[in-house]
Amino acid sequence: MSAAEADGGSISARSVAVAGRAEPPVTPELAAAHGLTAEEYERLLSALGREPSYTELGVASALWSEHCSYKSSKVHLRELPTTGAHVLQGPGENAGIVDLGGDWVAAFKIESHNHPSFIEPYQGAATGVGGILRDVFTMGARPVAVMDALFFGDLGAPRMRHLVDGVVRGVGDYGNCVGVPTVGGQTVFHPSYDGNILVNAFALGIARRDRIFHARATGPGNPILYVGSRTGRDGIHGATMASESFGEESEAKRPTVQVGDPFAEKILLEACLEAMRTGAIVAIQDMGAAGLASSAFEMAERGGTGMVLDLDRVPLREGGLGPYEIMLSESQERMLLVARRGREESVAEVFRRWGLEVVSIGEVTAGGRAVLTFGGETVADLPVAAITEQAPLYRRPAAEPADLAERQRSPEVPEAEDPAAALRALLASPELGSKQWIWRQYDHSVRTNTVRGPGGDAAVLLLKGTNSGIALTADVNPVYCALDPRTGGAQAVAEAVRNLACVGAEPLGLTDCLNFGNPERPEIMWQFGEAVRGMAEACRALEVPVVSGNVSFYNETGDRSVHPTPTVAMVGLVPDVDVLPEPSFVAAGDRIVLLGESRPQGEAEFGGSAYLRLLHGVERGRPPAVDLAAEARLAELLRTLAFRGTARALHDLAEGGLAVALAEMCFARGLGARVALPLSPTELFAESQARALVACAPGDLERVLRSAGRAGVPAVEIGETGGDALAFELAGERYAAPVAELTEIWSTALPRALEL
Amino acid sequence: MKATVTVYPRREILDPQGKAIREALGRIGFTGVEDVRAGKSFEIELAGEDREAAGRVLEEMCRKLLANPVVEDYSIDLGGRAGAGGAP
Amino acid sequence: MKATVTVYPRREILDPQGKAIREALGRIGFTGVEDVRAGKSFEIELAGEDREAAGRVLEEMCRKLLANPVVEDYSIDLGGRAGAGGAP
Amino acid sequence: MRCGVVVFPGSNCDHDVYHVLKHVLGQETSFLWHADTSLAGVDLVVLPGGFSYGDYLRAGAMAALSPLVAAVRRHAEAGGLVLGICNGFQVLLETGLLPGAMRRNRDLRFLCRDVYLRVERDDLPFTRGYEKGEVLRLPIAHAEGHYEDTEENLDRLEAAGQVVFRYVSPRGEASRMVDPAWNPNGSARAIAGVANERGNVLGMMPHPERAAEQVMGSTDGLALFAGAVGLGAEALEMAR
Ligand SMILES: Nc1ncnc2c1ncn2[C@@H]1O[C@H](COP(=O)(O)OP(=O)(O)O)[C@@H](O)[C@H]1O
Ligand SMILES: [Mg+2]
Repeated sequence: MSAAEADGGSISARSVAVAGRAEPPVTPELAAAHGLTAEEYERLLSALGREPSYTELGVASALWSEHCSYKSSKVHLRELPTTGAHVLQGPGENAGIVDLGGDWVAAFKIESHNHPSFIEPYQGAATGVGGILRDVFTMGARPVAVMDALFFGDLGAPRMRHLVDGVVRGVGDYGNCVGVPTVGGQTVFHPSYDGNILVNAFALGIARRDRIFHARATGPGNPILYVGSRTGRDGIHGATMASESFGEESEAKRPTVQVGDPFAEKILLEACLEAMRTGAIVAIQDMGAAGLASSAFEMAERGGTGMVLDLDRVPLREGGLGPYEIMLSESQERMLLVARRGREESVAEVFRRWGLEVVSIGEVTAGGRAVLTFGGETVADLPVAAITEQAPLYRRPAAEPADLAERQRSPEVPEAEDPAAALRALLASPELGSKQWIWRQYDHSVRTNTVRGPGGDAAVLLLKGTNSGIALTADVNPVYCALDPRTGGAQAVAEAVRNLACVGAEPLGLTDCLNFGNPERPEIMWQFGEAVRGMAEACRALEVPVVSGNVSFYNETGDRSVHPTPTVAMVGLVPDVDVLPEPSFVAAGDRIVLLGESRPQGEAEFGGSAYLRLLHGVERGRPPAVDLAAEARLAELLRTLAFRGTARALHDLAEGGLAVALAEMCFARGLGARVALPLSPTELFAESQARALVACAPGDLERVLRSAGRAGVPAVEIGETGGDALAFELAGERYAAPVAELTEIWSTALPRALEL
Repeated sequence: MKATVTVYPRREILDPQGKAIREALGRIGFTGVEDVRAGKSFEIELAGEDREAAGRVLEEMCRKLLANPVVEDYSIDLGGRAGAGGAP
Repeated sequence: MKATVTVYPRREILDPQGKAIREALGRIGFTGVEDVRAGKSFEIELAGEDREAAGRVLEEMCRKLLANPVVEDYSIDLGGRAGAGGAP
Repeated sequence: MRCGVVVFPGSNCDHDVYHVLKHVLGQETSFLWHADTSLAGVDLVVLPGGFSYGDYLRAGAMAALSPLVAAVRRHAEAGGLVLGICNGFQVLLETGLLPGAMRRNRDLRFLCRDVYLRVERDDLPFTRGYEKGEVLRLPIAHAEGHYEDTEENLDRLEAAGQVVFRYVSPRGEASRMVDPAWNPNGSARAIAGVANERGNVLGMMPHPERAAEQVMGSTDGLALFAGAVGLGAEALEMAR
């Protein structure tokens, strides 16, 4: 059928040949195969007042997929506080923005790339980093930091070592090549990820306050430009795939793997930032999940406009792509932008100078319809709002898991005869061992802002031209979340605040990546709702707004779901990088003070602890209680100690409790410590929250204790630094382990477990 | 026995390396380069002389280690002289 | 016209990648692997049909870009089917 | 001194070097675009780190063919100062301005960490701020930093005094005698930096620009730039 024969450009629902291409007829079955339920298909029919074309079905089903529409999560996400004194842009744009003071703002976001990374770890992780970097520079911000939160299964599980190697190489190769330092992250190993690993990538960029860009297509008549790599068949249906569990079918439905091209990204980054300075760009957005479909529709939605796109003009990498594929391709390193009419040449000129292809593929229109043409025919004519903001929304049924009470039952806690032996065993595990093997494969010092790199509680980046620093951390304890998602959600926020406080940083905002199983299962929906509630409570109490985020459902294989994993990546501001405490002991003879309350005998908290799980194979009980008021007091105290320079070293207590935290403080300089405490050996490993360790010069001890008193934080001097062993005196009994030995065990744990 | 294994990115998959090389050749004046694909070549020396057995072993090596079937195709050449089969 | 260029580390130069692959093959149970060398393979599509001219052009490409003569050797195959000459 | 920092597509340490030259040392500094054919009259040319053209073939190979590199070559042949850091070093090797070649790191992985370097010569413009035998701590960040050449060429290089920096232990011991970990990428003879015969072209894998301000944790790299831009003895002392 030639263009002339097409019936006046209107959509023929029965068209099975578009511009000479055979297309499957649209039927309820085809809609179901696209993941639409019968009701959703009905909804589409009534929105259109007719049957959709094949391209329309593809676009609508992609935008209505869980991944793009947040249809199951939205009602819960509304509970999260999203405003605050420092927030300039909350959720809804490509990244959130907070105020750094002075001329500067920070744009940041975290995103999952779980499914693609499980299929092809190297490319999956690489393109995850690529996507999040684009989300940030799309806002006009130059990316200055990446973090990666990685959740792997048991290293003995099938393919797991291959997955770890591939993901780490993928994150590294991409970020290293683009020249953005990867300064932090988190790495978890737990069998719940055996069949579904999680790869969450975070990026942060900085911009001048008055140079922020948005993705709002405004100004009818303005041209729409396509920039960057050509379009291939990569990842068609990526968004729908991310909205399904793994099973036999997804194996067969495997789309062409998206391949990252970090060099193209670097060029695109430089060219976009330069083009933004021309003043001729109205709006810009990257093509991420669901490709051109989502970027075009989302830009039109935010702008309250429509658009016409001539898909024949989209640059293709290979022949034979039809409109359906062009709209849904997830080829990487592509941008869609709206230029000021008449000034498009000045934009195009910049891209050409960088050797990039730039093509005008359409224009913004009034009236809120998106009209797509191909081969001279109209292949789609959709009302933008009906497909975007009026997408389906669900309050899915939630139910507490049947085995919850059983799993929360108080565990028996076997005594640690020799705390030194238990400590060795914990430090030798990949879970608590050093992650240096990972972060040394990441360039963490490029751009020369990294004042504190990976390996501490929080990374710190200098904001050049000022004395302040941007602090970053990523945290979540999935075991706590599995045992009590509400407490776990709150704990993730509280731990992030604590980690920032250890470098003296005041939190400005957070971005979250909520990784869960199948939301159509009531237990999963319950976990989700509870975790979000816990996070929301902690965000309010600790005054940290949520400025961006991402939800990843369907992380399950068969009926086995991952542990609920609400990753929290938090950004803070360090007022003065010249008085930064270290995460480890600095000098011999310093006094060590334990801040926070260690529960008395009999009440020590071991639910979900590393001690029980890694040494005794027990994963049960209630996770340690989160006292948000105590966390707030502790964080305030830590910031004061850091800022006044009273603390030489600060480190919070997390997995493995006091024993592990003390050991970690010994490693960097091989400096030991002697501590005496009224605790049993076992209690050294309890994981009660809101605790931290301070090391200070002897002359500052009084000040530390006084500050703690004023802040209402319990504080006890427990010993001093020095010697080459970590020595405990517990109720008269003495135990010790040489620091050199502990260091060796800890630093080789991961490569040993990977069998390198 | 000497064998050559050649591994190339699958046809439909983006080959950033090949693309960059093609462009670089163009920049330094090589016109008429229509396409470049970048792959890997492994020369493998195996014990024994049984070609058929070797072929089976090499197949397995490719599937397990030398190639990543998700994104790559491979070919095996056991020919007299080590001539790889190029891209499949 | 399709040509294949194969580039290998020179014999006297250490080939850590080849060594790593040989060891990895050993670890996953492939015995009898005596040596592995890891190189690169480029499939180049050239305009025109003059084989001799193409050979000269490819030589020059190798010298100028595709191989580093300090550490690498190359070979060019213009054979009917794209069969690389493996290592020289 | 007038300094130029070359920008290849994919350079990513260009701003870092620019920052040190311009803001820390106060030199007149500009960026030089790879596609240009002239160095615009600069005295010192720095080829910075990064992944020029993605390093998709061999590190530095495609950048070595840029129009600007032809101008760099003329500058070097005329005795002008040229400094290549990391990817810039790889580019200089690919152009043949410096001898040898880079291969992938011994562990076949990208490696970002601090290393210790021994200064083998203090009579070059780049090293006059150091003392022979001095041990510096600088970061590396590369995947292809294993310096390689034939034994014969390496002997010649050593004899001509062209080895400028060597990976050593913190106490300055050459790595052949110590833990191989101190030679992080397995470079032949632990070579981390080499100069041409004339001494006006230096290439090195470690990043002096990442250790040029106290806030970065080390200032061991500053004297290299201070020396190269011709600062006087007093300023050099300050830079140390
Ligand atoms: N995947 C990773 N990428 C970068 N840095 C990491 C990664 N995993 C861990 N790290 C670094 O190591 C530190 C300690 O790791 P971990 O013990 O998992 O974190 P935490 O201190 O938050 O409990 C992190 O704070 C981070 O700086
Ligand atoms: Mg911590």
